[in-house]
Amino acid sequence: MVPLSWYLALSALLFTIGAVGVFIKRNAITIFLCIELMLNAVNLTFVALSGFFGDVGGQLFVFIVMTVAAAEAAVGLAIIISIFRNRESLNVDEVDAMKL
Amino acid sequence: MTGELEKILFIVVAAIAVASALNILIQRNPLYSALSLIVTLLSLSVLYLTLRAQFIAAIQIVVYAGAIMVLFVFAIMLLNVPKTQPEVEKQKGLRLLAIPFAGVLIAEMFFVLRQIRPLTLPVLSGDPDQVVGTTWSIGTALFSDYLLPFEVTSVLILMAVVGAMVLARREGD
Amino acid sequence: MTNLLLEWVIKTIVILLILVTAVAYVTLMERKVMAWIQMRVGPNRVGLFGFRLWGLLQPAADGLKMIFKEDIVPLQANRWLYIFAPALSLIPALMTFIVIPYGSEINLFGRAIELHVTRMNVGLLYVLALTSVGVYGIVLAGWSSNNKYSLMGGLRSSAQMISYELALGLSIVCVLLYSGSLDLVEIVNKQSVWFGHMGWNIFRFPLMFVFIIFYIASLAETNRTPFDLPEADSELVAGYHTEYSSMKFVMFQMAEYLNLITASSIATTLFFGGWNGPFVGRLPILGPVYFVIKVLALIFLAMWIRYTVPRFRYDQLMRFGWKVLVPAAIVNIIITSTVILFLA
Amino acid sequence: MRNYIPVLLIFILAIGMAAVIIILSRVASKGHPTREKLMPYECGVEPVGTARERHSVKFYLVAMAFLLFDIEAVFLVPWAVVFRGVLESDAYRHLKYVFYGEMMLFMVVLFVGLVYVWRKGILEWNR
Repeated sequence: MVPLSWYLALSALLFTIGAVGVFIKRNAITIFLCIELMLNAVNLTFVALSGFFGDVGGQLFVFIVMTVAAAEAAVGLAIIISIFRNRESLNVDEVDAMKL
Repeated sequence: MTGELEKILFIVVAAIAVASALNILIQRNPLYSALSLIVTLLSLSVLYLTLRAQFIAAIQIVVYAGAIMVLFVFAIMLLNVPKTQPEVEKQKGLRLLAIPFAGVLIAEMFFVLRQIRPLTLPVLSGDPDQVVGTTWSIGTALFSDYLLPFEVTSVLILMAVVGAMVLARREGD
Repeated sequence: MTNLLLEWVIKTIVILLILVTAVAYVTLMERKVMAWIQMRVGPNRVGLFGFRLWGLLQPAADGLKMIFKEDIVPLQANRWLYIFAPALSLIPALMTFIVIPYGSEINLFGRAIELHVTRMNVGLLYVLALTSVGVYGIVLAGWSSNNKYSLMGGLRSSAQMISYELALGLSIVCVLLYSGSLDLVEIVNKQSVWFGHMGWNIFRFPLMFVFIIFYIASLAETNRTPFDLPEADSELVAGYHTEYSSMKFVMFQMAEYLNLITASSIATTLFFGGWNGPFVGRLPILGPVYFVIKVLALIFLAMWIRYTVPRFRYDQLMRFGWKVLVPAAIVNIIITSTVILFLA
Repeated sequence: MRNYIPVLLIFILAIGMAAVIIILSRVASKGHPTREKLMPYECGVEPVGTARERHSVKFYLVAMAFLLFDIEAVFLVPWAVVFRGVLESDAYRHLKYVFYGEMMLFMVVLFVGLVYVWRKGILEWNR
C-alpha cells in the first residue's frame, strides 16, 4: 500500500512548483496556469485525506474547488484578454498599475 | 505483491505529474505550458483513482482537462503571443535569501511528514455502491449536508457569466 | 487475480481488433450506402485472383494505398505537435468502447464470461470525459499545421464540439433520472423488464424526445453531415486535416468512424435496451447479435442523414445548438424529473 | 478499484497502435519533398502572411459559456442518480420534494445566466 505521506509529499512538491512558477514567470497566462497547478496540488491533499479517513467531505471540497476554479478561469482569462487589448502585452511587469 | 505494484504505479504516475509540472516552467510558449498542465491533470486523476475517488477522478477530466483547459487553449490561440519577453529579475539580492529559506521549508516538510501516522486505506465493507467516492456517496452528501455551498455555487456561476461577458466583449460588438 | 487479468487482456485485444475491422468495413458501408442513395454502384472492382467479391476487399486496398502515400510534414508546422495531434484524436476514440456492454453472460470453455470488458460506477462520465479530451486532437491539428484553413477549421470544429457536448451531457441526465446509475451495465439491466424488449428507454414518455436531442448532438459531436462544417470543402478545403497525408490522415478518419460507432453504441445502450431483445433471457448468445443489429441500424441512419440533408451554415449551427438543443434539453430534464416525481 | 485496470490496458494498447501507425507510414513512404510540397496549402497560390493571427473573441466567449454550463451539467449528474435513489428507497421518500426543489432553484438561477448570454447576443455569429 502507498502510505499517506507519499501523497502529501507529492502534493507539496507540485504546490511548490506552482508557487515558483508564479514568481519567476512573466507571462500572465502562464502565471494563471501555475495557479491552477497549485489548486490541483491542494485538491490532491483533500482527496488523499478523504480517502485515508473514509470521509466524503474532502472530495466535496474538491468538487466545489473545481467549480470555483472554472468561474475563476472564465473571469481571469477575460481580464487578461481585456488587458491585452489595451496594452498589447501579456508581461505582468508592464501592467502593474491598477487601471486600464 | 499487489502492494508493490501499487507503489510502482504511484511512482510512475507521480514522476509524470512532476515532470510535466516542471515542463510548465521550462516552456516559453504558453501553449506548451498549457499542454503540460493537461498531462499533470490527467496523472492526478489516476492518483485519485488509487484513492478510490472515482467520481472526482472522472470530474477532474470532464471539468478540468475537458473544459477549463480548453478555455485556456482558446485564449492562448486567440491572443497568439508565442514569444514572451525575456524574464528579467528585478531584485537579484533576493536570490541569496531564497536558499536558506528553501532549506528551512524542506526541513520542515520532512519533519512534518515523519510525524504522520502510518495509515492505510480503510478496508471496503458493505454495499460497494455506497462506499465513499462513488456517485451516490458524493450526491447524498452534496444535496443534504452541503446544500448551501451547492446553491451558492449557482449564484457564483451566474456572476462569472455576467462578469466574463462584460470584460471580454468589446464595446462595439 | 491472474485469471481475471488474462481475461481482461484477451477481451481488450479482441475489442481492439473488432473495432479496427469494423472501422474498415464501416467506410465501405458508407461508400455503398452513398452509392445506393445516389443510384450508383459503389466500389465493386477490387478483387483477388479474379474474384470481385462485391468490393469487400476495398478497405484493404485503401489501407495499403494510404500506407505507401508520401508522408508530408509542412516546413512551417510545429513538428512534434503536428505528429502528435492525430494520435491524440485516435487514442480517446479507441478507449471508449471498454465500458459498453454487448451481451449478458455466456459460458465459454467451462466458465461464465461477462460480455463487457469492465464496468465502473462512473461509466457514463468516463465516456463524457473521453469525448471532452477528444477536442484537443482537432484543435492542435489545426494550430500546428500553420495553415489558415486548418486553424479556422480546428477552431470552428472545437467550438462546435464543445457546444454540442453540452446538449449531449444534459440529455444524458434525463436517462439517468430513469436508470439511477451511471454504470452502463446497470442501465441496460434496468431496461430488460417486460419480455426484454418493451422496457427500452425509447418507449418511456419524455425519453423519446430526449433521444432526438441526443442523436442530433452526437452527430454534431462526431462531425458528420449536416454538421461537418470543419470539413466544409467549399470554404475550408478539408478543415483541420488539410495538411495531413498518408497514415496521419488515416488516423483522423479512423477516429471519426470510431466515434460514429461509439456514439451509435452509446445510443443503443441508453435508449434501445442495449443487447436486450426477444428470447435473450433463454439464449444469451442472441445478446451480441441484437446489439450489432441495433448499432448497424443507427449507423445506417447517420449515413442516410448524411446523404439527404444539406449542410448547415456556421451561424445556423451555433444558433441551433445553443438556442434550440440546450434549452430543449433543460426543459426535458424538468419534465422528466416532474414526471418521475409524481409517478414513481 | 480493480475495474479500472482495463482502462490502463487499453490506454497502453491504444498508444502502441498509434505509435505503430506513425512508424509504419514513416518506414513505408518514400519522401520526395519539394519546396511547393512543404508550403502551407493555399489552393496553389503562394501563401499570404501567417496563419497565426488573432482570431475572433467569439470562440473564446463560446468556450466560456460552455465551461460554465458544463459545470451545471456536472452537478445534475449526481443529482439525477440521488433523486432516483431517493424515490426508490422507503427511508428517504418523504424528502423527495426537498431534492426536487433544490435542483429547480439551481436550474432557475442558471437559466437566468443562459437568458443573459442569449440577450447579449453572444450566440449570434452572423453579426
